[in-house]
Amino acid sequence: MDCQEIIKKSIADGDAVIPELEAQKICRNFNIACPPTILAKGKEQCSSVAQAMGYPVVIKVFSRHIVHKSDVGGVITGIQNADQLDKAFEQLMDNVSKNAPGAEVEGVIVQKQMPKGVEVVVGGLKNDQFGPVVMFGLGGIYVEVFKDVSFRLAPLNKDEALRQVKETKVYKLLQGVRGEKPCDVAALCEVIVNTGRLLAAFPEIKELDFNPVFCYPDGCTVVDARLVLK
Amino acid sequence: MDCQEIIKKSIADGDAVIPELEAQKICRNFNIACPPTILAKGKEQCSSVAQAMGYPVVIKVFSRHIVHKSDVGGVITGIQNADQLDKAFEQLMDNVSKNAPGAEVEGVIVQKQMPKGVEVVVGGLKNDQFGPVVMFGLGGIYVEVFKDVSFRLAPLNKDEALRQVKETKVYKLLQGVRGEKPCDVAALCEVIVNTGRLLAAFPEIKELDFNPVFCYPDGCTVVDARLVLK
Amino acid sequence: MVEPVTAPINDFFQPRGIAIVGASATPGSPNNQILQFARQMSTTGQVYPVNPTKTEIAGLICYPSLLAIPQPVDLVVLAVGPQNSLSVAREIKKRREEKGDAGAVAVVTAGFKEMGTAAGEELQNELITTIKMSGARIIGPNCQGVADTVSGVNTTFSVPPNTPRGGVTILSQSGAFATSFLRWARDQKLVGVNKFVSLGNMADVDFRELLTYMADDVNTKVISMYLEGINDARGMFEIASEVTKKKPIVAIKAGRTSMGTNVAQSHTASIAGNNDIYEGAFRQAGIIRAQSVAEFYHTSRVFDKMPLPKGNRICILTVVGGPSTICVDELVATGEVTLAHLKDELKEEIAGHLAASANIGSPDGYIDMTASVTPKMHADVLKLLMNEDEIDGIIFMTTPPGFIKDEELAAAILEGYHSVPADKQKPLLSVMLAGNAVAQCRTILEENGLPTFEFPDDAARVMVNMVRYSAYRQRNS
Amino acid sequence: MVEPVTAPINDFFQPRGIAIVGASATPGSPNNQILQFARQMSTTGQVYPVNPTKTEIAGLICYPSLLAIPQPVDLVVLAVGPQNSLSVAREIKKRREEKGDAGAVAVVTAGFKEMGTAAGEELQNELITTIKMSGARIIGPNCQGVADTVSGVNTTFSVPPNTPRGGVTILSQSGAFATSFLRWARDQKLVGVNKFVSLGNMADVDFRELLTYMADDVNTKVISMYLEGINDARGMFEIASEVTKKKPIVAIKAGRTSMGTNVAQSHTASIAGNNDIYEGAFRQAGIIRAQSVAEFYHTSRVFDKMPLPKGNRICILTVVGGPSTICVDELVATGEVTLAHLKDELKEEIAGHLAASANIGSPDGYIDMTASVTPKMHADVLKLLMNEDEIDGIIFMTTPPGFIKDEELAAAILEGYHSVPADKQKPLLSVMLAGNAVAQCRTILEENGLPTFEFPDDAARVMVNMVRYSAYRQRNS
Ligand SMILES: CC(C)(COP(=O)(O)OP(=O)(O)OC[C@H]1O[C@@H](n2cnc3c(N)ncnc32)[C@H](O)[C@@H]1OP(=O)(O)O)[C@@H](O)C(=O)NCCC(=O)NCCS
Ligand SMILES: CC(C)(COP(=O)(O)OP(=O)(O)OC[C@H]1O[C@@H](n2cnc3c(N)ncnc32)[C@H](O)[C@@H]1OP(=O)(O)O)[C@@H](O)C(=O)NCCC(=O)NCCS
Ligand SMILES: [Ca+2]
Ligand SMILES: [Ca+2]
Repeated sequence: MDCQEIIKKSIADGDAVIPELEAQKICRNFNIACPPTILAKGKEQCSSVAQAMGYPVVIKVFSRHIVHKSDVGGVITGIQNADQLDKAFEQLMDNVSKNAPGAEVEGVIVQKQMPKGVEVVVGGLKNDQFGPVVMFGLGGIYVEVFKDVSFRLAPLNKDEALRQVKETKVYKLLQGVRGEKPCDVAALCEVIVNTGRLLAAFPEIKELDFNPVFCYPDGCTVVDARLVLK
Repeated sequence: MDCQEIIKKSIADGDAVIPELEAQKICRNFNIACPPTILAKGKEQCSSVAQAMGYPVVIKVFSRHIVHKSDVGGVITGIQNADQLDKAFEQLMDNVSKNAPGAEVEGVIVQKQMPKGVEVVVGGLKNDQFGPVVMFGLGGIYVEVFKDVSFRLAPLNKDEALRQVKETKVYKLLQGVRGEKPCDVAALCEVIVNTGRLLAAFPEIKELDFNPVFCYPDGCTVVDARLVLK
Repeated sequence: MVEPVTAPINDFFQPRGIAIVGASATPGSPNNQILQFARQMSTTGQVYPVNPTKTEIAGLICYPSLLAIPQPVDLVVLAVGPQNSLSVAREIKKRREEKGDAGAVAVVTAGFKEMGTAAGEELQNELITTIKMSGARIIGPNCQGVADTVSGVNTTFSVPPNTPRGGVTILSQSGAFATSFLRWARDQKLVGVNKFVSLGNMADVDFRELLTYMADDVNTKVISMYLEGINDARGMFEIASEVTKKKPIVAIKAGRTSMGTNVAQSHTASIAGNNDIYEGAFRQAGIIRAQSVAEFYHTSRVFDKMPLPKGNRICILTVVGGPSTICVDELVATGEVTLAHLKDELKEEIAGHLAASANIGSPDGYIDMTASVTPKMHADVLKLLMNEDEIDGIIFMTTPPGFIKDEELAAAILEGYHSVPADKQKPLLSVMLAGNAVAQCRTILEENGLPTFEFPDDAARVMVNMVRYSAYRQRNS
Repeated sequence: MVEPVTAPINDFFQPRGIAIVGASATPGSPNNQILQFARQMSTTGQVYPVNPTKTEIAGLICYPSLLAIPQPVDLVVLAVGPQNSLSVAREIKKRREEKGDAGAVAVVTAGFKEMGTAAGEELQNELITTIKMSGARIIGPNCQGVADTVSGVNTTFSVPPNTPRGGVTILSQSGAFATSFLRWARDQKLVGVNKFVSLGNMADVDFRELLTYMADDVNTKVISMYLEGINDARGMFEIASEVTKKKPIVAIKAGRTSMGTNVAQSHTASIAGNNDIYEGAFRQAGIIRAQSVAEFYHTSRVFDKMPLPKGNRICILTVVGGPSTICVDELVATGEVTLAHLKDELKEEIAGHLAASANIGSPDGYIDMTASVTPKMHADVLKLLMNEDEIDGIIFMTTPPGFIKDEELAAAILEGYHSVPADKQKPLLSVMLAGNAVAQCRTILEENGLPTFEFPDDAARVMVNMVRYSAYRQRNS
């Protein structure tokens, strides 16, 4: 499926938010890096997929009946080896059958657990007066409290994205504090530019949150991609 | 030893910073809560101490020859049970003998691992023109970048401490975001008031950092207490 | 019948003739004021009152109808009550069909969409549709229309015909705000105006077209915008980002506070206030956004009077030690500006002109001449600073000592400033910490093109704005 | 010989006689100016020039030495060059020993510690030690000394004797900054002064003692401080926190930027700039800190002219829609102020006085009378707002229409304001968006105690400051 088809399907399915796997596909199409993520059908496939991907991994229940996975115990992180994976798989199924008894489980998402980086947010929205707009700033739970964010009309180029990043305080964190290595700001700017392109490309996408985006000295990864439809 | 004696001893020992265990004693004397912390001499004592304290625990090497414990692998966190503690103990000794071969190890500090709370900083300093001054703000690695802090001359009362807290943005976080329970701001204000008393009581203390202080819905704990001498 | 041709915006600013429909004979009434101002401002005398109840107003032939004016009329001021406005609209349409002129209409009348009533909105729609059908363009309704100090146009009742000329073109969604700017500036001749547009309800011509027009207008050196809210913000900012490659735009936006909250499914949408998006858009488009009214006024007028700084190295020259640090604080607050480095040779030369107690270069870039100054010292030191290529701009600060005459001080500053050739020019902002008490000195400087300030922090913010815009221009050329 | 007794600070402000040592006969010189101002300001005529080279200056007997003055002299202005200052110091000591007066000394002379030289510091120490040995107190050196508009004292060469009287007492580390405030305020009579103290090098008397004195001074209604840097900041703030329980202190602090970096072993010390500590200390002590010069001037003078608001519910009354939102933005920015709720009955009453197009209460607390206003409407609506106990303060905003005379508008505002008894008084700030163009209206209002502004954001910041101080007072009484 190409991006347009994914969006069409989501709309046809009545989704307000594009499911994670599909959202990642769209991101990758726009050169926005996401953690390796594969849908597995059962315990065995889970294991082989994790083996191929390399530990540590995270597993998440995959069911269109479950919107807030964490709330039902449908997400388990920090799985270090095959042994732990086995246990975690059972735990996950157990949680789900207890907490969301009616839900039809279609599979389990196996995702590479990303090392912690500097947490930033890249967001986007369509504004009545401004059209597509991208946001950048301090990510995680601090977004709403500190509002350390800056905005640009999309599309925009890398130089403009860099100026946008420099308008925030989190930029100092990206430059490395307490002797830490500076993050790859160029890669981050590319994410912002590509987010602008993505946003401008699809009238159907109303809002998007990449929160957190983990920034590393060599690149950055969108750990949670949320694409909201009109 | 009472506080004054601890300080005298530290000065006599030539310490620039009062050692953690002693710093905690001083804090407790001023009703500033710190995590349960006990010095154990060997592996066995470690286990029994941890058992009594309750898991999870953190262990830290105790040696006056090692200033930056983390740098030599001298801190291991997230120990969940006796089994893990045994392994961790050996790992710790191994790390230290490799990375700090000359250091005389006097024991191992066992500390209750505190659950994550809202991370704030409470600080203090003596200023030439202002005398004792207390600082409050967003803690962790964000302190220097966001400088979301406010100051007061010490000593001060609880009402004034509350106004100090309200001048920061982290106050919103303490009130609870995304449906989280609000933190115990009254307890936090008491920590600030008591920090002011502590600072004003001892001319020998030049600066202090309580960073992070974990704030919970019921109280707060100074996870890392650093008292700097003149 | 002539085919409806869309009239050019230029008809508002270079009309062959101006008809004032609803001109009044009652002295002091707005509709009489409009006529008086239009006539006094006009360089050609082609101003025609229209009013069926009169045959002459203020010595001019008064026409019974727009259609009765034999001369070409490019600009029509529609100033009859809302109930009579539609009949005037039909006359405009007719005239345009018959004579092909009447391409620009300034609708001064209020009582339309801004009333917030369905009737008001309907009336406005009918008025605009009728006029637009003929290809004519409308500014307003509920506006003061336009003024142009060079071509001699004035459709307003509050822009005085003797408004000083200059390069500032004001585009404002509030007529009252824009005329306040002029009234504020009047006594010390702080602002030189080229064009003035009060946009009112913006039922037709809006910021986009006006910006496009002003971009190529040789008499407009800086565009000064007062914004409340606009529909096609993206379109406006896209055009603005082209305009700012040629000349500065200074903006102030009313309504920073968003009283409402967004209902959104993402964090981004829930924390994105309109004001935050505006802030980003202003920066992206190279528009200098003022955060206060004073900053808006000063930044606008200084862009007109002063050249752009070539870089961000600013020198502070003062005779009042302490208060100057208020200026330094503000100057370096955003990190965009630094104090200029003063080379040793330069410091020695400066020292040769000043009292022994003068502080030269502590901190670097800072010169305190102390209160023991003469006019000559001002001129001598300014010459050296103007000539130094590693200084990009100067803020001069004084509370002029009683023993120096206003004229002498002003002459010394002007002598220092004008001592260098054109390619060495740089901004010089003079802070006169005594306000009206040195009105004469301020007025002389302002009349001779040097901007003055009452407050050190105001000057600092303007300098930061100039440096910011200069950086934008350097990366967009 | 009389035992050295420490003289009271009161000697500076209520001296029986004033000696000007170094008084000059040369018109226009600072030392002649000091004499002239001292004499013009004096209510008793007890002003004595001292100068060995003259026997008479400006019609006054000139004494050859301080010791030669037969009448009591409480205040000595030391205004000879630094090299001659020590001999005057010895005369002061001698006079004090012999006559017991000469308790207050204002050392105008510059050339001491502020030079940054060892010689300057030594000379200052010797001067101060000599004088203090006698129990006399010193303001300065390097200062303009004191002025008091009620007791008729003036040791300065730049506070004009006709400075309008009022309740503002200015304490300033910069004489130039303080006199700029007066010069800025002069034309529209914006500030009424009680006392003026230029502290100079603060070698003896400093902010602590002056604050203590002013706290109990019935003529001082508000204390206005310009600070550069002080040694015993804690002591000053401790005293200030007591003073603010009685009367407001407004402060501006120069030198916000810390150019240096702290070398520290803790995060706290490494990020604690002096400015941040000052910020906390100001708030803790209930001192209102101004962030700009304009805010400092306006806040100081408004605390004198207006009563404190009883709460934080503010009503905006305007005739200019859009620009008023600039005021609202600033007003609600810190969260300390809210727009007042207008009750339905009140809204109806207001509507009865205004044009149909008026906007009453959208948003709540906001009234746009529109441009169709009469003076009577101003008076009528203001009466209603003044009488409403659920409104704690009012900001009125206008760009006065040309058809309303300045006097009529001013009279209407005053009528509305004064319509309520003392216990219902509340602050009314009037923004005249047209600056000097309505100078007359502004001056009438100011002379009658109603503060006016040029900019809506300035008024908003002052209102926030008043609300903040009012909250401080409520929790400290
Ligand atoms: C424009 C305005 C001032 C006119 O008010 P008015 O005097 O009540 O309006 P009227 O329709 O009665 O007409 C005014 C004159 O035009 C004449 N007139 C009416 N219809 C006419 C027509 N078709 N052609 C020519 N003249 C006409 C009238 O005879 C009248 O003449 P008089 O003054 O000699 O009696 C008023 O409607 C208004 O809108 N005021 C607010 C303006 C404003 O603030 N704008 C925004 C500024 S930012
Ligand atoms: C105070 C000051 C103006 C005096 O300057 P000066 O005229 O060079 O000083 P002098 O010592 O020569 O004395 C002035 C007069 O006092 C007389 N005098 C000297 N010693 C005297 C004494 N012991 N008793 C009485 N008079 C004396 C001198 O004869 C002289 O008189 P003249 O003017 O008639 O000749 C100057 O030293 C100064 O400090 N200027 C800066 C002031 C300032 O800016 N202060 C800070 C303001 S914020
Ligand atoms: Ca208007
Ligand atoms: Ca001074």
